[in-house]
Amino acid sequence: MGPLIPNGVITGDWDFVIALLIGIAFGFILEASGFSSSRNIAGVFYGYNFVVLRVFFTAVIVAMTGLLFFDYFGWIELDKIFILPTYLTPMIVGSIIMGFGFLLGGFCPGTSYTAIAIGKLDGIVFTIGLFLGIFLFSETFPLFKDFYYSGFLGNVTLTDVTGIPAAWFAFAFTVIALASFWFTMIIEKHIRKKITEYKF
Amino acid sequence: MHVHDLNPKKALATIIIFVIIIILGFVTLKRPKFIYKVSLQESIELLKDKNAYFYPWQLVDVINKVDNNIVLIDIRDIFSYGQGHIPGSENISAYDLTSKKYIEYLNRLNAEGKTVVLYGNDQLEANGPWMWFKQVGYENFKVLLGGYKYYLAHKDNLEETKSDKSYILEVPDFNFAEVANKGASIQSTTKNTKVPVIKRKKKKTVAAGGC
Amino acid sequence: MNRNYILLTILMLALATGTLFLKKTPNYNEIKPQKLLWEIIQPTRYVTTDQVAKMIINKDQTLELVDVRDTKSYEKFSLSGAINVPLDSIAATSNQDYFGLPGIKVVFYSNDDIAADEAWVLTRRLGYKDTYVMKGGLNCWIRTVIQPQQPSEDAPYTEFEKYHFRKGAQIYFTGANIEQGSAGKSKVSIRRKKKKAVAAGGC
Amino acid sequence: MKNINSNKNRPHYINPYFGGVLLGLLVILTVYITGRGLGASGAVKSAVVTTADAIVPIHAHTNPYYSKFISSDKSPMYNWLVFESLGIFFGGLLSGVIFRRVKKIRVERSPKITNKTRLTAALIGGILFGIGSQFGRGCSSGAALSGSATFSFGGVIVMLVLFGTGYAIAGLFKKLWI
Repeated sequence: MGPLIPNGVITGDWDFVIALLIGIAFGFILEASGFSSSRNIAGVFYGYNFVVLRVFFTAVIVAMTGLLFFDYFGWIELDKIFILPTYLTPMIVGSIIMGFGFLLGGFCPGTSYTAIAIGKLDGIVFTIGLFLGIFLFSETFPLFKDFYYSGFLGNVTLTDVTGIPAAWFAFAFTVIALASFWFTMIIEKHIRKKITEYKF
Repeated sequence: MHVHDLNPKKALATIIIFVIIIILGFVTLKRPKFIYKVSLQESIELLKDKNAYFYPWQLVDVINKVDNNIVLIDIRDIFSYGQGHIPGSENISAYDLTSKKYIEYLNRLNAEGKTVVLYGNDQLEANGPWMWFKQVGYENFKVLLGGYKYYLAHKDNLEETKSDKSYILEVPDFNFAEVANKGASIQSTTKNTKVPVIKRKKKKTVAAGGC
Repeated sequence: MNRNYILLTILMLALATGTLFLKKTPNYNEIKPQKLLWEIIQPTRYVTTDQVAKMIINKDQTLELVDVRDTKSYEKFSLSGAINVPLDSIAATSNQDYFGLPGIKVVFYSNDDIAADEAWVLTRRLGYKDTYVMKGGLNCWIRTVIQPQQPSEDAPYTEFEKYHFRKGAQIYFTGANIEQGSAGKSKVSIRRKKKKAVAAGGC
Repeated sequence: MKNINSNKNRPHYINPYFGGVLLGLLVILTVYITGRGLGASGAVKSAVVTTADAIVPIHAHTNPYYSKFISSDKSPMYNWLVFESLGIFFGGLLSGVIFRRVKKIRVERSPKITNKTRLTAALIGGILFGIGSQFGRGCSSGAALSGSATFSFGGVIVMLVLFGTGYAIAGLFKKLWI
């Protein structure tokens, strides 16, 4: 049955209404979980607030297992969904750059929009930075065009690369995530004793 | 100092709903009645297996009830069957092959290791269903070469058809390359006054080889 | 509260473990067996040699003839514009580009119609639509189009019509009827579709 | 607001696991409907391309990166991700209103740094994130979250490297946050 739009169940401009609704749900979840606060987000790297890790990993394991079940039921055809293409080297480099950006800015793009919504000036500045960053990238694009397209592996999944069925990855991720949840709970308790409270 | 709600009861509730959805998924999941047990490439190989076919002369044993291990199934409709059929054959119209009643019967035959021979008017009629049964894992199914028509023409001398190979299809009856070019000369005496509207300027020798 | 966390952990772990037991789902490209049998039973896939001849003569751009005989036979003789995909290699990925093109009718043919029909069943299982079988195959092609038999005097009018069409087609395909002379030396433009992959076999 | 230790005004966020489960279900729903996951940085990219196209169209059409996203019939803003990002903003606003977090413009920072430092860091962070997301083919929501959830190899790489880098360099920027 699904995915609905690629299978032609939903057509036309409903696309954008759906996009808006999904975005609203996304933004709501992000804000309600505390992602509109950069100090909440950055807490994951200093051990005083693991909300990012918890939300993120929970979402990934729920989505992974859910997709596998729904694929099995024939509700979502996993073969037909878009798989993010892999450009190995640019992706690694890009992620390192994003890592720096993450720690400096304390946001990622999605969370910065929600920060703007509740009136955070740093969120606005971060988004302006995003705009400038992409602008800078586009202007200098010819310089590293070759690098940008290097290391292309195609739209590969973990299974394509390793030959291990997707279910094992879902299982491994779940075990790692659950273990890290319990582990970080202890760390958080420990670190919070020493830290002064922060405002929102 | 906790800025987040500490009690995960809502998360638990949501996960439980999620689990219920998944359980519903399992409950409503329709197990397909048939699945392909033979891969595409394997089923191509199966087509080459001489033992997968049933030869007209082998019918003698069935008709004389010597071999009880073979079940003849006439897949034509009931009217054709009524007008004439191979003695000892049963009629399951192609449309009914997978109906509950008959598929249970066929499953039983297959489980008992009986050889099931499908036939239609000609080989072509039963060939598709036979291929299908092979692909969904009915190993003992065969198709009657020549079909009912061939049987009807040779029913009195089935034994002798061992030497006759006319029921083997896919043999070229002509030397195509030659005949296709000369086809017209054979018919040269007929009047060609009324030639249908065709764009004749395109004529050329047959494009042999395609490329 | 801690109990809730433990429950959550157990539930998630159980769900993830559950995924390990999901059997690999079948290839989605393949159509359901039940549907395949249903379509096998329908005779709608058969086209006559006359219809094929007409399409070739009209240079029907939507026609793609597929010769499923072996390469040797194909090289000796094939219908104009046909490509060669031997039955043995019909499942090969390199041959998949020929099928399932939107708006293109694939017509299989062989010496008779058994091999073509088998090719039809196999490609239909893979989910390709708009595939047909030339009933009677090349043997029938020769008998009807290349060497048409004049119907008896009392045959119905349609038989004569058919015969006249065949005579015309015969001329078209064999280059008989010298009176046309060399008026059109222009070749039968063999329609070749642009293929992603190099055509296997004869080309 | 000025009182750091005011417990009364403490914002109340939902349980992170609840948020996570909801987000996971949303990813499934998004994949179910659209066949791809969520995203956020794509909207800014569309905005950049639109701006470039509006100001210096010739340049935008000759630049090999812009021209990838410019089509003649539609504005690059007429894009799925743009609408989704608008939704993110309104969703955040909705949640902010419900949980009473929408207030006048303010800066959130560690007590150890000035507003100016925080804003400069945010700007640089944004620029870096913008550049990185183009190389990474998506940001943390597009590549890391949705990519990983759909078992994309690249998505998992982005997730691991992004967080790995974060932990590796966390010590350098400690002052910014605590």
